[in-house]
Amino acid sequence: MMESLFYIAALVALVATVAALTRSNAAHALIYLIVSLLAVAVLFFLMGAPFAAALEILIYAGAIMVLFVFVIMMLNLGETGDIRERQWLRPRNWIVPGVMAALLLLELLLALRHAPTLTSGVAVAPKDVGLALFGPYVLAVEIASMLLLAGLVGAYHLGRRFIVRREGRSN
Amino acid sequence: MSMVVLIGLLLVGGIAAWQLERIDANLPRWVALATVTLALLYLVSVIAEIPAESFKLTPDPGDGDSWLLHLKLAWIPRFGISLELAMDGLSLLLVILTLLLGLIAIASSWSEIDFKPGLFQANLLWTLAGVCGVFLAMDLFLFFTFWEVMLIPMYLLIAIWGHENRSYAAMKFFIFTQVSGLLMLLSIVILAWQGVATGGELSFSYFDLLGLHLDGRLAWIAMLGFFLAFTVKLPGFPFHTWLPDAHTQAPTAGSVLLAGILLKTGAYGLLRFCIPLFPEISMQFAPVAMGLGVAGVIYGAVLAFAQSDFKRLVAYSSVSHMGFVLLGLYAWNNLALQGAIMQMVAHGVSTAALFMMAGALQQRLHTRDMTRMGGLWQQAPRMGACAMFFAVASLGLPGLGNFVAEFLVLAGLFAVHPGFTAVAALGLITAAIYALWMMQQTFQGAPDEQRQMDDFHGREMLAMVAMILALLWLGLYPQPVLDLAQPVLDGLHGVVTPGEHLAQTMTAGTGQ
Amino acid sequence: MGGLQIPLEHVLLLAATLFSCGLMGLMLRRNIIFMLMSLEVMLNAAALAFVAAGARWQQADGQIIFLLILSVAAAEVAVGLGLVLQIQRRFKTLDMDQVNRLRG
Amino acid sequence: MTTLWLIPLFPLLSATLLVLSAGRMPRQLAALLGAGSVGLSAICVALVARTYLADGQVQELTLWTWMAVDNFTPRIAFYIDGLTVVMMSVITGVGFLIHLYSIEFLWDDESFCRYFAYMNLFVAAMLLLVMADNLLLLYLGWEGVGACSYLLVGFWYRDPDNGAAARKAFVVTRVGDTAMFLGLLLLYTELGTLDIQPLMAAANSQWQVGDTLPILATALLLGGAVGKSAQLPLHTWLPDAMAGPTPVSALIHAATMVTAGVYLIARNYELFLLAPPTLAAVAWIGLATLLLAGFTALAQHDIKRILAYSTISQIGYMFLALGVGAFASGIFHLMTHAFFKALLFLAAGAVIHCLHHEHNIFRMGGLRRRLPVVFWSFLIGSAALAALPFTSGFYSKDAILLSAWTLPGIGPWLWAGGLLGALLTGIYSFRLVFIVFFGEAHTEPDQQPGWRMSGALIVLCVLSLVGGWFALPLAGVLPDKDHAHVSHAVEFISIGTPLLGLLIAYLLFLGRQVSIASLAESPWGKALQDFWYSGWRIDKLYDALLVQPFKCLAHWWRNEPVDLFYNALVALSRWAHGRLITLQTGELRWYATSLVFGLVLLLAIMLRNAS
Repeated sequence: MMESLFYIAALVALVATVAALTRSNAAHALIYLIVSLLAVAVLFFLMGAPFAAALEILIYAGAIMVLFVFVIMMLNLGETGDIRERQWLRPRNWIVPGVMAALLLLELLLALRHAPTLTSGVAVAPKDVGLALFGPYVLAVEIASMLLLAGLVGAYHLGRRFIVRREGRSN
Repeated sequence: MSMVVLIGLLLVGGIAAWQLERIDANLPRWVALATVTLALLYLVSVIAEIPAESFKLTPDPGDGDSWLLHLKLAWIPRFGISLELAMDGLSLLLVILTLLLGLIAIASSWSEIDFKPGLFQANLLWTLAGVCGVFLAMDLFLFFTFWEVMLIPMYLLIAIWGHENRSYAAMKFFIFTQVSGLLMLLSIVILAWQGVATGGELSFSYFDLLGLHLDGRLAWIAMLGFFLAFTVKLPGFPFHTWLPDAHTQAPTAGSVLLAGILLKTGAYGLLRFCIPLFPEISMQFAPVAMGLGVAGVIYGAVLAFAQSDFKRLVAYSSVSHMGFVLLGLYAWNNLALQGAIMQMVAHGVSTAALFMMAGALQQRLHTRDMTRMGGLWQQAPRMGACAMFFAVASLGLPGLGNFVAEFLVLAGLFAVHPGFTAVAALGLITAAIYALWMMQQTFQGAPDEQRQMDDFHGREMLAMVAMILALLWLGLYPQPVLDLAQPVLDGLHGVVTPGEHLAQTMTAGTGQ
Repeated sequence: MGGLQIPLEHVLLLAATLFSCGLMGLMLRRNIIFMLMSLEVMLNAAALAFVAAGARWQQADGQIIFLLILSVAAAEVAVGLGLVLQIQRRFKTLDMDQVNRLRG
Repeated sequence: MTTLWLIPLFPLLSATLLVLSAGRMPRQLAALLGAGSVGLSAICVALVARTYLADGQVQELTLWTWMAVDNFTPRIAFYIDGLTVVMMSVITGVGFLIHLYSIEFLWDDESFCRYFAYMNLFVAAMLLLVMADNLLLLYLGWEGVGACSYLLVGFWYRDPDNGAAARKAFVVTRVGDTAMFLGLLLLYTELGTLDIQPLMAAANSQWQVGDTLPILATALLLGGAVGKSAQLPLHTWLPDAMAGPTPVSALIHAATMVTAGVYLIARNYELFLLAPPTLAAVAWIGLATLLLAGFTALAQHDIKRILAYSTISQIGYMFLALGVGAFASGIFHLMTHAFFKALLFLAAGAVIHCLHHEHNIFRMGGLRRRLPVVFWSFLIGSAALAALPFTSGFYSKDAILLSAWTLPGIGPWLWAGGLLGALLTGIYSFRLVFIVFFGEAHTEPDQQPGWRMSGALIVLCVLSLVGGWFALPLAGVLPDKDHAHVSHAVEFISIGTPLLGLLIAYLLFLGRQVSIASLAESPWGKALQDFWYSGWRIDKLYDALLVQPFKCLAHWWRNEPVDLFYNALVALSRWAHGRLITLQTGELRWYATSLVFGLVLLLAIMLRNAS
């Protein structure tokens, strides 16, 4: 029962991802992507990583995707964007990426041949994660915080100029 | 500690000169002058404390404590890298030369630089610091560091304050020295790991690495890395082509430093590192090196004659003169080595003077093209007299320093390889041809009566007279220089014994 | 406790497939927004593999790496979307084939 | 002897002062310093000579050790024996007279100070050359006089021709000097010293007569001597060196410097005695030079060039003397030649000075009554040059010819050649006298020589006349040939030949008994005259063989052939850059795709290795 739930969620994730990447409308694609992320969150939960699952929903499907939504709204791509996207998705353009991706997948499958093991089935509680995070991984936390700071500054810098220029000289 | 202070003084002086430009544009040159003078005085005071008899003792090349000064501080102990500086007679001689020529360089650029004078003087001082470091560093890693420290300010001097084609010249200079420098770094690493492979600890100290007596292909590669780095800097034929461009385009002070002391770091490196670290294979390699030396002597002289650019001519004459150094070093007997050291000093002075002359001419005439000069003696007899003096010094007139050097080199070489000596002696004839041709084109011939030109001023005359006296002193009583270097050479003779083919002729030569 | 026992290779297979999909999207799409989405997919796939591995050995490390990936993704999206705005402003297009100022 | 070091010091000091004055010194003071310092030196030399003549003791003085490396310890030291005394006397004595003469000759020149600075420097260097106790110090003087010669030949620097002549003088002698340099290296390497006396002793003890090494060493030294003394094949610089002021020609290119080669060989005669082939070469070089220069002198127009070629020819006699082993006779001729050739040059200078710098003898003429002092000086000089009986030249040249005769084997041939040279000397020297001082006047002199010029001329006249009676203090210092037992016939022929030359010159150039014009106009005569006039085309030969190839080579290499290699490297990397740059499309998708391609490839490799 629970196992079938796992496979269903996996299927949903896969289908939603493929759909997200092949849509021509950005907003639709985004919805599919959120579905895919939610499905992955289910997988996390089923594998015994409730903390990760929560964060996946909160931050990935929540915060990050909201950012996308904002940007898509700001850009206001509209119908012309959809038509152009459809033109770009002609079958001819699929060949090289498809072959490359298929090759890579093939190689990954070959590499994964010998792993007939099961997951432990035991959950790792958020407490354990927290202990490890602020124990041996404290340096990683610091680095991640630096990274986020850099992201913050970068995003502010890039976005600010966009807004200022729009209001000031229409360039 | 005194050596660190010396180098630090120059570095800090550079920063001061750089920053004080904001207060007054004339301040940096005074700061530079004061810094170098202070460094010189400091050096003198340090030397004065060393008992006189230790200058006569033979320093053991493998033991820094037997040298005049020795300092070893931990730097990166994990990789066996230390801040190790040591001074023996040879280093002392070259450091003094460096500082004196530094003064000359500052004097020669006194009124030449308008653009960012502070940064200019700073680069000048940093170059001096790098060169002093090169002459004093006894840790190979540190040596390499100073080697680069010396390179970059020099690059900036050419690239920022150079003449019309400066970026090309600066880039060429940089690429040549940098590529060869990286090869040297590779060699240094090979050498250090060979030290480990033969059972020692990882160390970059000269004193630990000396006497490894490496052999085999790896040692050859390492030796060639050193040889290339130093021969490019020397410059030896056929790695000299950066020199004419760099010299021609560099500002006067840059040329003076480049010719006067930077080239000497190549010769010093060969004498201090390349040959003693690889004694056996260096001696096997000696005929090739001497061949390059002879080729450089002749080739440089012929090309010097072919030039119409004053500075290019002098630059090629440097190639010719440094060929003698290469000959002297690889002949590896006392006479030739003393000659090579004398040549380093004498060439430093005479060529610096000629470049200063070129700079003075360019400042007055706005050209270096000798076809547009002629008859300058009429307008500037003092310049003419000085130029004549240094021209005949450059062609090796006896009684002046260059002759002593060339005679000693060739006398030493004759015992080893008479054939090379005979060919190299042709360089004496070709030197006469280009030196006199230079005089003819510039100071002799029909003067242009319309030309207005100042003769040397007091400051320039002072520098010139100092160099004239130095060359006369070197030419008539070179003994102090020889005495300073002799113990060092005695020590090195214990490390390097001439190869088979050299040894035979040597005994025939000095056995009587 | 509170977890399933699933063949690890199945999870990894899924991760690999998702990763390949993301990669294909990256190569296929010309619109930079879709490229960024593809990147998100790839990051997510990698995170999935880590979490699965963490579940296999019952270790917190997998989730911690997921956290790090999450922060990388967040930072990347923040800067990336800022760039999207700049590109749109400057080039009036989101077509990355036209934004080729780096051509040698 | 304490005064020894003063001898070169006076002119050196004076030169330094004159240089330091930078031309601002008043002429009177400069003249006083210039001539006075040489005069003081001459007095010191006289004192030294008197001591030497009194006791015959060699005097030595070491000032300091020049340099000391291992056993190589050349010193700044003087060694005074009879030979040095003779040389010093000639240098300072004749030198003083020429300095005196120069004061008047160059009074109007703007570079008066510079002239005396160079001249004094020259005297100092020349004194060092002859006083040196080792070959390295000798080489210092040797190069020093060469440099001064360069400076003085190019003294009037505004004319590029003078500069060219000066450079030629320096470079050609430098060729010889380099040979000598190598000779010094060889001697030091083999014998371990350059001090002349120990060197001779070592050579005598280590080498046998006829060994290869002494032959090689002496041949190299001979190279130096040949260059400095303008002998074949390095004689071409001397005629051109006449571009300098005439007193310079008198001092440097007649009396002193050019005879340095003779001094060098005489100084090292023991070495040369060990190498008979070299000695023979010296003789043959001397003979060939004296004949070649004699013929050339016959065809010249320029009064100074005639004298220059006659100098070359006379030094040829000295070499001949050295070559046959008559070292003392060679030095004797050196001294008398210094007197009469200085006299001739100074007289020629007076003619030139009084005739507005006219050099061509065919535009002179009839000066006998207009410039009587000069005429008599020139006549006496020419008589001595031609070795007319009882002049100084007669005694010295006669000794050389008779010495040549006594040499077994090749001796008579050398003698005959020398005799032919003597005949030529008679002809060309009196051709000069007859054309310049007799016949019709072509140019009027505008002034008469003053007391300084006349005084110097008169003193030199006296010396040229009586110089042959001087007994040189060379016994025991230099070996000589004994020619007391030569048959009278040979002696008479030797005496008669110059007279015959005089007669021929009279017939050709004054008596008009034989038309020289018709001889010269015939095709053969014309060709021969051109050939002689150009100095046997040797200059052209050297130009084609050495100078032009060197210039071509330099021009060809001018733009640095080595750089071709580095430029090829540059071109290669530029080419590669051009090819590789197409990979950088600037398209993000292209980059992503190539990244994936690389990833696929890498994974494939890893999988292959794993399996």
